[in-house]
Amino acid sequence: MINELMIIIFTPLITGVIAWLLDIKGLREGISILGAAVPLAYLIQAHQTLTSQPSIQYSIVISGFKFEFLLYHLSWIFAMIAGVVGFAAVLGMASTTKDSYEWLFALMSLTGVYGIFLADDLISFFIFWEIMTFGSFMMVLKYNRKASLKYFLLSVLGAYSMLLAIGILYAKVGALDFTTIQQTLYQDAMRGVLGTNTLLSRNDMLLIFGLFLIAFGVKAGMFPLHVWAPDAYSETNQSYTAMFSGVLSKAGVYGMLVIYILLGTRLMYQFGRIGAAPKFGYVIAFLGGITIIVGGLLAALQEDIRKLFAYSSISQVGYILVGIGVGSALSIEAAIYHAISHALFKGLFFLIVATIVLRTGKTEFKDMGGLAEKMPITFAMTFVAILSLAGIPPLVGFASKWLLFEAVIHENMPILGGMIFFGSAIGFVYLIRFTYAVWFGQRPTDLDDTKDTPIPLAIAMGILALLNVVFGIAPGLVATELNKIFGKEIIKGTIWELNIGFGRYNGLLITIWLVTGIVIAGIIYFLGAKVRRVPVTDTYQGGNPVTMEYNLTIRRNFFLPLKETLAFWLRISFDRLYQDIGRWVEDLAETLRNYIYNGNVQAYAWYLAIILLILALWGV
Amino acid sequence: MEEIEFKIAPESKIKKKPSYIKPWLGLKYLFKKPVTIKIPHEKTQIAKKYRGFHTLDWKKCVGCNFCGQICPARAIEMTWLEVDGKMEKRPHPKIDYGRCTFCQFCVDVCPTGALRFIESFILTSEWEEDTIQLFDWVPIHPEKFRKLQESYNDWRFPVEKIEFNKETKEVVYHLRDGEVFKFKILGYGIRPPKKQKGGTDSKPD
Amino acid sequence: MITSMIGIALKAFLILLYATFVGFMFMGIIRIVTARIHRRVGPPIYQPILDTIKLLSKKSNITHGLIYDFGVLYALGATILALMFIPLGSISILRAYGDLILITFLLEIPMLGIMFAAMSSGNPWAGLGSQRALLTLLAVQVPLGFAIVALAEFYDTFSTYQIVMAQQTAGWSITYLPLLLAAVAYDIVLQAMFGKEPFDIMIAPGEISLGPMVEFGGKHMGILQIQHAIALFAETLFFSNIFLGGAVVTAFASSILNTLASLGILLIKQLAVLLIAIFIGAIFPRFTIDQAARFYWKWPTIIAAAGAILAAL
Amino acid sequence: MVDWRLFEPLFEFARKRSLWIVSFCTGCGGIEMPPLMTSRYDLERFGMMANPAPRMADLFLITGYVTPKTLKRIIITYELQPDPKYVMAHGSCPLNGGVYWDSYNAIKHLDKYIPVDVVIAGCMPRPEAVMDGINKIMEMIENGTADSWKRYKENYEWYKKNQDELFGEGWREREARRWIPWLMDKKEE
Amino acid sequence: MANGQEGGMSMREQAIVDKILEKAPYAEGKVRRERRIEFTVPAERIRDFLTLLKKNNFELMLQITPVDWPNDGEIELIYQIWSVTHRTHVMVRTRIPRELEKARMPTVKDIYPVAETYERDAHDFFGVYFEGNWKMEMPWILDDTEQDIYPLRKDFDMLQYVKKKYKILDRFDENKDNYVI
Amino acid sequence: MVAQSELIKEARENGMDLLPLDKDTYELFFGPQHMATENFSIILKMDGHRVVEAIANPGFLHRGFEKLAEFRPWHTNVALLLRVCVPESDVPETIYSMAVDEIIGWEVPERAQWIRTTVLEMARVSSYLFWIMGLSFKLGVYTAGQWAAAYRERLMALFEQLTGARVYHIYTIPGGVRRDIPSDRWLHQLKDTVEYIKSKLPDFDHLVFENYITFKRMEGIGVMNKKFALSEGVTGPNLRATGVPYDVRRADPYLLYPELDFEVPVLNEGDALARALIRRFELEQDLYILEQLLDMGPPSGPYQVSDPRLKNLPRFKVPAGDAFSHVESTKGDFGAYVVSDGKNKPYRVQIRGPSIAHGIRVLEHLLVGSRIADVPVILMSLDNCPPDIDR
Repeated sequence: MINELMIIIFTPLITGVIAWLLDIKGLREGISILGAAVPLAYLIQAHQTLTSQPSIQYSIVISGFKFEFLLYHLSWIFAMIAGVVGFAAVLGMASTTKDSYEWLFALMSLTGVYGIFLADDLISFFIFWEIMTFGSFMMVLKYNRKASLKYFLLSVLGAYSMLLAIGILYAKVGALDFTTIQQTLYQDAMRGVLGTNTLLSRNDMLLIFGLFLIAFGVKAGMFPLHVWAPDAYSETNQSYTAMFSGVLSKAGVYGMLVIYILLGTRLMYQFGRIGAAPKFGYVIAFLGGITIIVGGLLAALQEDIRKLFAYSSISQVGYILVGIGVGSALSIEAAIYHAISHALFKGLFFLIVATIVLRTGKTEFKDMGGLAEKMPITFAMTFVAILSLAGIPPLVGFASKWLLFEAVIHENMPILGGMIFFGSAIGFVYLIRFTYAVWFGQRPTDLDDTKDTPIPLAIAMGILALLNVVFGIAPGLVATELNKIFGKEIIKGTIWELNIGFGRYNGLLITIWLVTGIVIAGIIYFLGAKVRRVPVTDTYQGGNPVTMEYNLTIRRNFFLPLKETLAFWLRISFDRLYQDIGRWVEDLAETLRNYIYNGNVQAYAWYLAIILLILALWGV
Repeated sequence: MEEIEFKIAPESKIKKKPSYIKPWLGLKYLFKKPVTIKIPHEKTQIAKKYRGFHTLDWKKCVGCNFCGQICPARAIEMTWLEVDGKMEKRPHPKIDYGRCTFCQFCVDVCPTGALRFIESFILTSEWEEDTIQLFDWVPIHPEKFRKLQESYNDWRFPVEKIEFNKETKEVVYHLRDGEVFKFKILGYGIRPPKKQKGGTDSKPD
Repeated sequence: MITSMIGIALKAFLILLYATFVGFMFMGIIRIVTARIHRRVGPPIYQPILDTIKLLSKKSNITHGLIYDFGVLYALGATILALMFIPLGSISILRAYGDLILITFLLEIPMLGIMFAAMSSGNPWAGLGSQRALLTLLAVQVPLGFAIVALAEFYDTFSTYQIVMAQQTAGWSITYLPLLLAAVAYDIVLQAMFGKEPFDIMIAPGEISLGPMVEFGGKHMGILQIQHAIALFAETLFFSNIFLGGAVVTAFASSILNTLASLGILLIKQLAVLLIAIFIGAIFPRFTIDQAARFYWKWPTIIAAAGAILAAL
Repeated sequence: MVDWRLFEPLFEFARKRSLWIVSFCTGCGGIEMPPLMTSRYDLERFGMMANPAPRMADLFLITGYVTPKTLKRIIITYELQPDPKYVMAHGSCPLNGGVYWDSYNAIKHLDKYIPVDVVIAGCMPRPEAVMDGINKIMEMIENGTADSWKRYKENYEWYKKNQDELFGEGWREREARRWIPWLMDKKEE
Repeated sequence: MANGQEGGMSMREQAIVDKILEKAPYAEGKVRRERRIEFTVPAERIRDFLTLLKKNNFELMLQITPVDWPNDGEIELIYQIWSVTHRTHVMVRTRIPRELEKARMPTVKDIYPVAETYERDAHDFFGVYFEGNWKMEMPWILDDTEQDIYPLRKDFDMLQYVKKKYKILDRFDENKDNYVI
Repeated sequence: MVAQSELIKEARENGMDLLPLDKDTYELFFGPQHMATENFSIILKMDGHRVVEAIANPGFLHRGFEKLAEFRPWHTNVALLLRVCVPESDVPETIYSMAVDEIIGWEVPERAQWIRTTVLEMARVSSYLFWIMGLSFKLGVYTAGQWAAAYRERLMALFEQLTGARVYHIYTIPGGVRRDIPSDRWLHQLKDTVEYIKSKLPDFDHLVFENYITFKRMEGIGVMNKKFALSEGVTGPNLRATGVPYDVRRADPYLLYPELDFEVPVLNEGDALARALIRRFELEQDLYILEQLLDMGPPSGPYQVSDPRLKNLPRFKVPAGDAFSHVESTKGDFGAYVVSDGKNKPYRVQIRGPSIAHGIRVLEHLLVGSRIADVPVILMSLDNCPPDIDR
């Protein structure tokens, strides 16, 4: 019983190491899948346990440090995301992975994620954060050095920010476990309300919040810290990206929630509210809103499948951030709901991309086309994924987006409302571009002998697709779990229905009526005359005969008009800004090195002394 | 450029100002009467001398083949005809509306005024071997045509059906008023055909 | 249980029939009124029905694959679905679930089906048309979103039916400044939803030969015509409901009379919405797609955002 | 399947009253189409409208002479149209060459290459004459005699032979490939 | 009205002709009537001459007219140029042999860019090859089946060709064969 | 681009068949079966919605007039050659007749000259109305187009009364015109029509030429400069829109134009809007010219030269010689070059349609870089007339 959490956390890592050491084709895949399946099984089992008791705890003391782990409803939900999507991704990797190296680091990062979700003190949180980052960094490094460096740099920035924030917190509060910190800060806030001196000053809070925001924002891919994501997501094993984008980015989201849990009341006291939302949350929400728009627009303009979905990931995480930022119970539930659905459909999407890349060896839109005939199973999965991401009822994407809309707009935030409206449309836009370029249209002849998906990938996609449908038709399944987090019925309704008082959504009803509508249309359709299949060259071409030598599909620059409309804004690039800063820093470092690292031992001693003095003055 | 002697319009006269409001004036005809001519119910006025179908006064025609020579479309063929067993003294133009451009130069050059035209212009037919024979005819007498035109007043071709027997070269016109008009084609060209041998191998020239 | 289900089915069928019929009449009215502005007679009002029957009775049809067929069916199915959620006087069956966001989405997703079908044909013209359609959708979304947000915040509910009921006591939405602004923006958006000039960029016959529709013929096009009719009905109905007060007549003793009266009132409101669209369509040329996007992101967005912010205050 | 013969009169009525025209002005007669379509003669009264896409069009108006280069496009466009489809030939030229009877670049007898339902005389036919032709086609649809599309199906071999004789075998591919070198390779400069 | 002004107007034209001929002694020139000038230039000097004309404000090339003279065994090329400045029309005539392999001319498209189109036209219908015009081989008006024949040449037997190509000429009378006008 | 073609070449040499050949751009066949082109085809190489390369593919309307004219008697050629320019068929008639007149040395009677001028101006008005229809259909403001086509019918009716046909008038022949003016009533009707159309011009302004969106659509689209236009042989309103005051009616006066008063519009922008506004202004000027002509009234006298040879038209011979004549049509400088060798048929007739200059190279040039939505607008603003390219 006690070891359950440890098993959940460490099984992936251990199996990963075994797989790496064994390095026997076939066996290593089996072991790795087992390594992903075991935590999932334990998590499912834990659901039973959690109904009877509020949480499962475990702590371990290693050389004086006490590592605490806690599994309660919130972390269970996140761990389940990691479990399901991780399992699917590992299944997918069974088809796409070439060597055991990848297994080690992929499973290592899974362990990291589990650790983050289950950690109950800041030290273990940080350590697993680093494990996760290291694992994913190695995965990217294997494919693209430059992308991995960018990822590494920003991760390091995030890690140091977090470390600094933890340090400050520890210095002020004197504890690292979540419970103590939470209670201390709550009391601090109460003290503030009563008018006595607070433990932390306003600037401290601002600093801690800012540092945490950077730390988690980097991982979540929040604007303007998103620049690593498109490269890192696209330059790695695409099956792994299902986990990378579906689960690892959730660590950032989870981190934002941790801010709420630990600092929420204190921050709220310090900075107050705007309307119903806390001011600090407003920052998150607005950054999230901008993330939606920037990610979405950039996704529409990409020429590479992997890049498109990378930006799409960024955009979707923006939704979650908006939900978290608004900060009402409903919106946080909506955000977690969207985190679940994002993991489901984006995991599915990256598995699809993995299939395409595996089978065609191509990643650019201009080399694709007409694959729907050649890969019907994958296309069926894509269809589900598209409908889900685009937020088409009755799939899970719509249910979560709907909740988010209502939650945000209900809090009287018109601008955020407009932003997410725009975001959902841009989802349509880039998905259809993807569909058009990859699945429809004229098929280049070099793709004529493309095979359909391999079985492990198909199973992995099947699991995710099924969940997409099930959670969409029966949104209540998720809602009941979400309600448990707050311990009260925020989202009412039955298993089929979400009822939040000022709006209702019934997945089953929509399914029934959609099917009815399609059946009516189908009747009309089948009463008509028979259809004849025609090839792509037998279409309207202004009356001219064409052959396959002509390019009849818009393969490149599909959204050129959009690009032109946005030309002014596209010139502003944070990526380039960071590069510039990087160059300046390099320049500065070069200059400094010549002066500071002058090889004089005495000088080094002086530096050390000065640093120690500064630390002492600060009161550490 | 050299100096310009002619008047050049000032730019201010040519250029216009864009407006969002003025287009709304475009709705002003919404409740006015349409300018449409409702064709099956209304008739259009056809100009007095509209260049329509040909008429031929068989008596006046001297068979000079001016019309055949001027025709830009080679639509006119001089044809030797036999009406009621009696051969016409002169060849008459047979006009092919699968060629005719209705320029009516043939009428202009006709020295005796036998070939005329009338305002009627509607000739519609199914595209089938026996029905498009309508497009190839020796024009009927102007008075007859005029009478038919006035009685029906719908600018249609006066003949409803032309039967043409390819073996015997017999032609039967079924006029719109039920009248039947028969003749026989003996041959083509300016020279009279050689004496009957079935009437098929009457090579001109 | 079973009788109630049969009742619901019957009611749904009647609504569907009514909507289809009125939608076709609307299409006819569009053509006639446009013709009158053109100073001509125009076709009979039932012409769209004839067109549809003709298209459905074509003896040979083509397909470009399963998605080509399914997209068309999906478009019609989704439109029927959307229709069911919009309050239609007092007789709508799913109006309790008629959520603003849901309906807004449902009114857009038929487009997705059409795009899917069109794109699966692989025709570059259809690709161009889809590109334009999608960007129009994107452009429209901003003012549309703000307009919806304004409504939701003003009434503090997302239920269309509740909004209609609120208007029965408090007066039409457009009598309040924030919602008037939202209505103006929404009406401009509606112009694009109807596919009328200056925003008929998606089909633009003179430019891209009907764009996405270029490959549809026969029964596919017939189904799309039905879809268009229902969508026309649904869109005007939605606008009348949320901005023009809808119609819930309770003056008569007989419920049938009440229903008929409210249908009549709704019809008049829908026609008014339609006529504005026709008028604008008749007198303005077409924008290009980038101009349309810039336009929508400028004036309608400002108007709608002002409405939304005013409503939120 | 349902027996639709009962509804056939309704279908015929709909077909007759909703003739959509392929907008392809193949010859000079195209200039009389705008007046026909617009306010003065307003063909939309009969439910007719010009349609840019052949896939949904019923009526093909061959508005005058046809050059071989156009005929290729006409055949391709005609084959795109779904059945039942109707063809109306304007004026003299498609029938017997017209004023271009001796032109090296004009088709003399259109019915050798595609089937035609109705032909109207005139060079070019007045709008009234065209309307008469359309009336005729409507009548024929009602009688069921407008069956050129059936003829084309049944005698496809014959039509194809004639087309191939005129353009040479494999003309579609050849015609399509003509432009490839000019689209692929850049100019010398 | 033309007669009244003829004297004065022709002077102006004569001045232009003199000015041009001064610089281009290889050409012959004369005034046809008011606003009509005619030059005859040997084929090999045509580029020089047109460059000269362009310099002298003859801006608009209206047409290149080939005329086939089978009796002389030559094709006459007439460059029709209009001067907006002088308001004068110039015909520059030159003659080249009409045999297919000898009917070659240097292109003038670098002098008058629009000549490219006219040269394509002349090539399609008369088989005159303009060297240096890379669009010469590009499909123009005629279809590829007629690529080897040059229909506007005088020796192109149109009726024979039409009979061969379209099989029958006359629907109503197949034995109508005296096709002479 | 070079790298791409080399790759393809390499792939082909190795027996690989990688189709389609160029994936960076796609091909769009714009016409001939398209609403915006009248049996004219442009092959567009597209990138997104921008044109990368355009190739005009004319020839769908080629009937070989220049050859056919060599087989028909002098007068009859009028019935043939007018088909070169369908929307304004009087222009080819007139230039051919003028050229033949010049070869023969005929001085056309004054009445015939008046009629010819009137007919030409009527043709210009009707052609401009037709153009307004085309432009507004392509812009999407169908209302104005419907009106323009309806008002044009009034002119068609007048043509019908004067010449006996609606479109192909076959009216102006060498030596004059074929018929006299039917009656004074016709003149009154013409006056009414001119006034009617004049009164309707503001309507077109409201809907098309003063519409905000028209400006948005046409401003800065398809810009030519003066030098380019001249070197490409562009004439007519298209040239005037670039700032060159060239109008054949003034530069090379013919018929009664020297006696008429009108203004030549010139703009310097050279874009589609400038071309449209020039045409709009010329329509007004043409109506003004017609008014002047009507005020002047047809001079009395014969409407044809009296020549005994005209009695036998099929054998009518023209002395050897050649002549070039041109008139200002709505599309530009329309010219004919006629050679006679003394027989009863022309030796060579060449028609110079203005569209051959602005419809091929200029079009190809202007389309590059334009949006697909601009293609019909540019096509219409140039007023490209395919039959006079194809002949």
